[in-house]
Amino acid sequence: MRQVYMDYSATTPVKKEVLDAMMPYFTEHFGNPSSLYTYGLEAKDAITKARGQLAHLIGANPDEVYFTGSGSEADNWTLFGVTDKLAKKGNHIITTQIEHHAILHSCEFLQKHGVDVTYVGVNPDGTVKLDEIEKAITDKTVLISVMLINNEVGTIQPVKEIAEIAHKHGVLFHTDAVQGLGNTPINVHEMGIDLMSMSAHKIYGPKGVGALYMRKGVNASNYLHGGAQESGHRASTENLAGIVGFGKAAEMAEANLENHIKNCSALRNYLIEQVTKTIPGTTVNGTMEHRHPGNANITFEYIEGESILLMLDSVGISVSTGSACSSKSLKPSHVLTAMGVPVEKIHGTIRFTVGDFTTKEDIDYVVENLAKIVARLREISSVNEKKGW
Amino acid sequence: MRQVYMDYSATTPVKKEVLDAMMPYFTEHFGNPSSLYTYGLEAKDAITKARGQLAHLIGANPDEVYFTGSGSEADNWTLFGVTDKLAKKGNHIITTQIEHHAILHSCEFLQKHGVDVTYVGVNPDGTVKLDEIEKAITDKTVLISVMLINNEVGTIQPVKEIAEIAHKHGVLFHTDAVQGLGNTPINVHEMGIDLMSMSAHKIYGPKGVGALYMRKGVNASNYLHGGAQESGHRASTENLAGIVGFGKAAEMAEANLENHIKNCSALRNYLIEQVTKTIPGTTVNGTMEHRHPGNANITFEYIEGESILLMLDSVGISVSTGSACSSKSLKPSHVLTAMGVPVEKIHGTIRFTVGDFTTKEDIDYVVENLAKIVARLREISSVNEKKGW
Amino acid sequence: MALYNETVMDHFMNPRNVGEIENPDGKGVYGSPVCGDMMQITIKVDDNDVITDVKFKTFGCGSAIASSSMATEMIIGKTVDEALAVTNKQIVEELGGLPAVKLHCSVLADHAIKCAIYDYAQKHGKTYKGLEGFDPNADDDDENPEGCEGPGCKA
Amino acid sequence: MALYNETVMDHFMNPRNVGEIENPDGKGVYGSPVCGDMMQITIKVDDNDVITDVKFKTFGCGSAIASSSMATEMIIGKTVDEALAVTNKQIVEELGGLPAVKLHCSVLADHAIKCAIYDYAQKHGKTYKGLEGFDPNADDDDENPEGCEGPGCKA
Ligand SMILES: Cc1ncc(COP(=O)(O)O)c(C=O)c1O
Ligand SMILES: Cc1ncc(COP(=O)(O)O)c(C=O)c1O
Repeated sequence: MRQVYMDYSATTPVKKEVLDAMMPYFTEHFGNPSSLYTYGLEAKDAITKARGQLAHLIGANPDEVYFTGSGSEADNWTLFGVTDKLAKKGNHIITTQIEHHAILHSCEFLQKHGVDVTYVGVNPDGTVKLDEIEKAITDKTVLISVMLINNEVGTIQPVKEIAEIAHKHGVLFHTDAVQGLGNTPINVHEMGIDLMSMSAHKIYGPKGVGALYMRKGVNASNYLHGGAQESGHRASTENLAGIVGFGKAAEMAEANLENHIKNCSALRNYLIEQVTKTIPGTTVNGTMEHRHPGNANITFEYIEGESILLMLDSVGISVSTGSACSSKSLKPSHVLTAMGVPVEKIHGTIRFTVGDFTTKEDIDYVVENLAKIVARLREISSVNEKKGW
Repeated sequence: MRQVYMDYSATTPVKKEVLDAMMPYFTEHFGNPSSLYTYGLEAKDAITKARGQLAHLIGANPDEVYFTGSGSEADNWTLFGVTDKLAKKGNHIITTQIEHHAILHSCEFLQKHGVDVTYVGVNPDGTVKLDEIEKAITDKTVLISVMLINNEVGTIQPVKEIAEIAHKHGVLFHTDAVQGLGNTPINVHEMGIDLMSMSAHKIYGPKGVGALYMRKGVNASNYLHGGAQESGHRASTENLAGIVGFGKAAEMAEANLENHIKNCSALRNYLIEQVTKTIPGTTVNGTMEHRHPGNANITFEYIEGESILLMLDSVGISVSTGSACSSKSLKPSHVLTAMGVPVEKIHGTIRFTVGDFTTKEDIDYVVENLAKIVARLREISSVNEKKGW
Repeated sequence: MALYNETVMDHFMNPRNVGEIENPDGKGVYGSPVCGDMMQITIKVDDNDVITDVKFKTFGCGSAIASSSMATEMIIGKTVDEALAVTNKQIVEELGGLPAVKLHCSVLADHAIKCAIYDYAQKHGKTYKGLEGFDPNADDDDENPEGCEGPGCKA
Repeated sequence: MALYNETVMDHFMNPRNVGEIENPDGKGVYGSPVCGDMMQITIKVDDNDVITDVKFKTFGCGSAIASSSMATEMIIGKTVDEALAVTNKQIVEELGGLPAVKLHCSVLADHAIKCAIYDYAQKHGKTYKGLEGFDPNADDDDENPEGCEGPGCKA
């Protein structure tokens, strides 16, 4: 059976070149990068190289990049580290209602520990309400955190403008760029980003490696305490092979950026065009103007998302319902909710993400099967166009 | 040049079988384990299998094992998670002066945030003072954390007895078993361990994967907030290949445990015997009775450790001075200090650790070179037996 | 491990008794799209109180569709009393089990059938032991997601 | 990147002027094993105030040994005044650089030499501009590890 993976926002396969770069660091050059003998120094050099590759992709200095165990860790580190460090200055954070759970659940935890959090809303097209951000700033505000690209609807947020607002008021600005990295140009210095979360497994690197960009001069408290790794900012024996893979993936993402954006957008647009033309009762969520090149978030009226997902899976197609992480919970997507999409329609929403291995034939295969599946499920459904909801 | 790696306590090479087990999970079975389609479910199954393998090695139920990004993260999670969860009960932790920095530096951070910490001392042989532990318990004590095997001197601590003391007073017991795993039999239920930290890269698995055993009923607050991975206890897209590798390494460690202990001890004892016989002015630190099978921690009087390390490295031999993590700092090892070893002798201390790939020829090569190097450095040294210190 | 077992997948991929009976003797609708599951059951009952035909239409996830399909199969050919004796546990058993988070789907199917029989009973002036204490407007026990108005029979 | 550059490694692996001059004209010992570094310098000075021979013995790390070796090379053949003019910065430069955490080793070497010359000056009733303000018992500026009693000349 044909296999069509259309969930690149959930995770990506490791590219062959990336795996090749990683391989020597498991069995051969396996030294502990903190060790002073040749084995260790070689390992250290490999990490230094990877740090440079990632820093280059985002326009940072290498010593502003700290490797972590995941994008989530970078998010947690930022929120806990900045609020701890600046506790004397204030106890207020501003973020949005459409952040990843790594931000939202950290904020909820912090709220139980005396931190005030403002969750700014979004417009129906999935872009954050800029004016609400500025209005929310108080003299207790220590951090504004707004994601670069939303993981569900793919909307690119105006982080440069938000950074300006933050800095005008002397507030630090963080962006969760886990979905943004490799999918839109990033220059942390030009964009005024103080801290930025990244993750390797979204850019054809391995799972279990992330990174935090922290501008020189910003000094969030450590989150993982212990050894002096990462210049004393993040303890744990380094994920050597994983970091090497992240570096290689970053290098490839940089070389490939324009092409990647062009090809994915074209395929994605073709998918959306075909789906909306062939299948009635479909809506695309989120603005098409500033958008993740691979993301197509589509509501199919009168049917439920998991059914669609399972039937697609039965013909070898992988997609996700709303956000991968919440796909096991019964709660409707918080992102679509914040955008004002009616709950019954949220239940019928599917996220497709194309990536570097997607072909036009894949899209045709998906559209053909999707049309059949949607028709079949609508036949079964107790609601329909005539009956209404 | 012959390469003789004698720093297995710093990190181990990934075994071929482990890497083979990991390989399919980078490019082929790369799905996000949270995804509901076949790719995701396959990934989830792989993690379930690994969880079972690791649980089996330590006599736990699989649902008591939570994967993390490192041993350090497991340590941090324990300390922050337990003190947060039990904040209403009390704010006192008991640990020892010879813990890994992942414990000690976490404790220091907690102390700045209202937690009281008692650091119990050790006997000259490197075993903790049991009576001091019991004496330190107050009605505010929420956790006792004592490592299973010390990473520098290899001493195995009487954790079963300590767990009993803790439980007699209704206090939770955690052990950092990063060095213990695969090097001494562990049965968490029999030993009364409530929480236990582990790390893959010390047992021939990959770097950047750890685990926390948390007994059913113990419910430390989460440390990484976000998605619902690890039954909602630890957010982050799982390090799929890394976890598979940890599982395989655990399975191999279990099958190999007796042999590993027998072979390593024999080689280690031969090393100690040869070194102390051939080279005057040497002392072995830490008890020989309950000891990590591969560990030989030896003081060479009148010379300094880094010089020895560098000269050994120049003939292809990798060892570490005291603890790998602190090898860049100028501070004398806190472990040897706690044991009462004079500072000038700490500076001349080398940790050798043999492992599964060490041969008798390796030991002979090390002893031969070591004898020459020590003699050479003593020739250069400004202190010696005659002059004294 | 697949999300659902083979029986569930079979009833999801090839659901039995899909549709809507014209001029049914009883009709029940339970749940709501807002909650993510809504089932409609139509039944035909003959003079001997035997359920001769059942059709369902379901908006919902895989296990909701499978539960509906299985439930209809279970009650066709049964008397109304026998049908009322079917529990959601039995539906789950016949399906060979459901994931814990999906158990509520079997409850919905059970309720939708009771709603249809309730409708039949109302319209035909009948009373059944199995309907004693049955409140067609009761919520099920699950915690509803925010914004969900709760189920309740909507015939 | 290696821990030390090639010059440092060469002076560490093949140190020049190792030893102790019998009946030296001056002898200085600086640092202490407790601090991890202790250097002993012995010098011969001829009638023209030229340092004709220098020998060192060092307890310490790679860069301590390399710094001692380089420092001895740098002052042999120099007059005492010239030798006193040698700074720790020059030692580092000659070595082609040291890691930041190891810079203090060059300071130690510099001090040990001054201690030896100080001893020579004391014993021979000489005064040198370069020794003005030199306090043989002063600590160096580095933060000392706990338990370290601090350096200071111990002749
Ligand atoms: C006793 C002990 N605890 C914790 C750690 C930290 O483990 P990791 O390097 O996986 O963070 C180590 C090793 O570095 C260790 O030896
Ligand atoms: C926007 C966003 N932030 C954070 C994360 C978390 O990254 P990781 O899975 O590496 O923890 C993800 C992906 O899961 C994401 O899409």
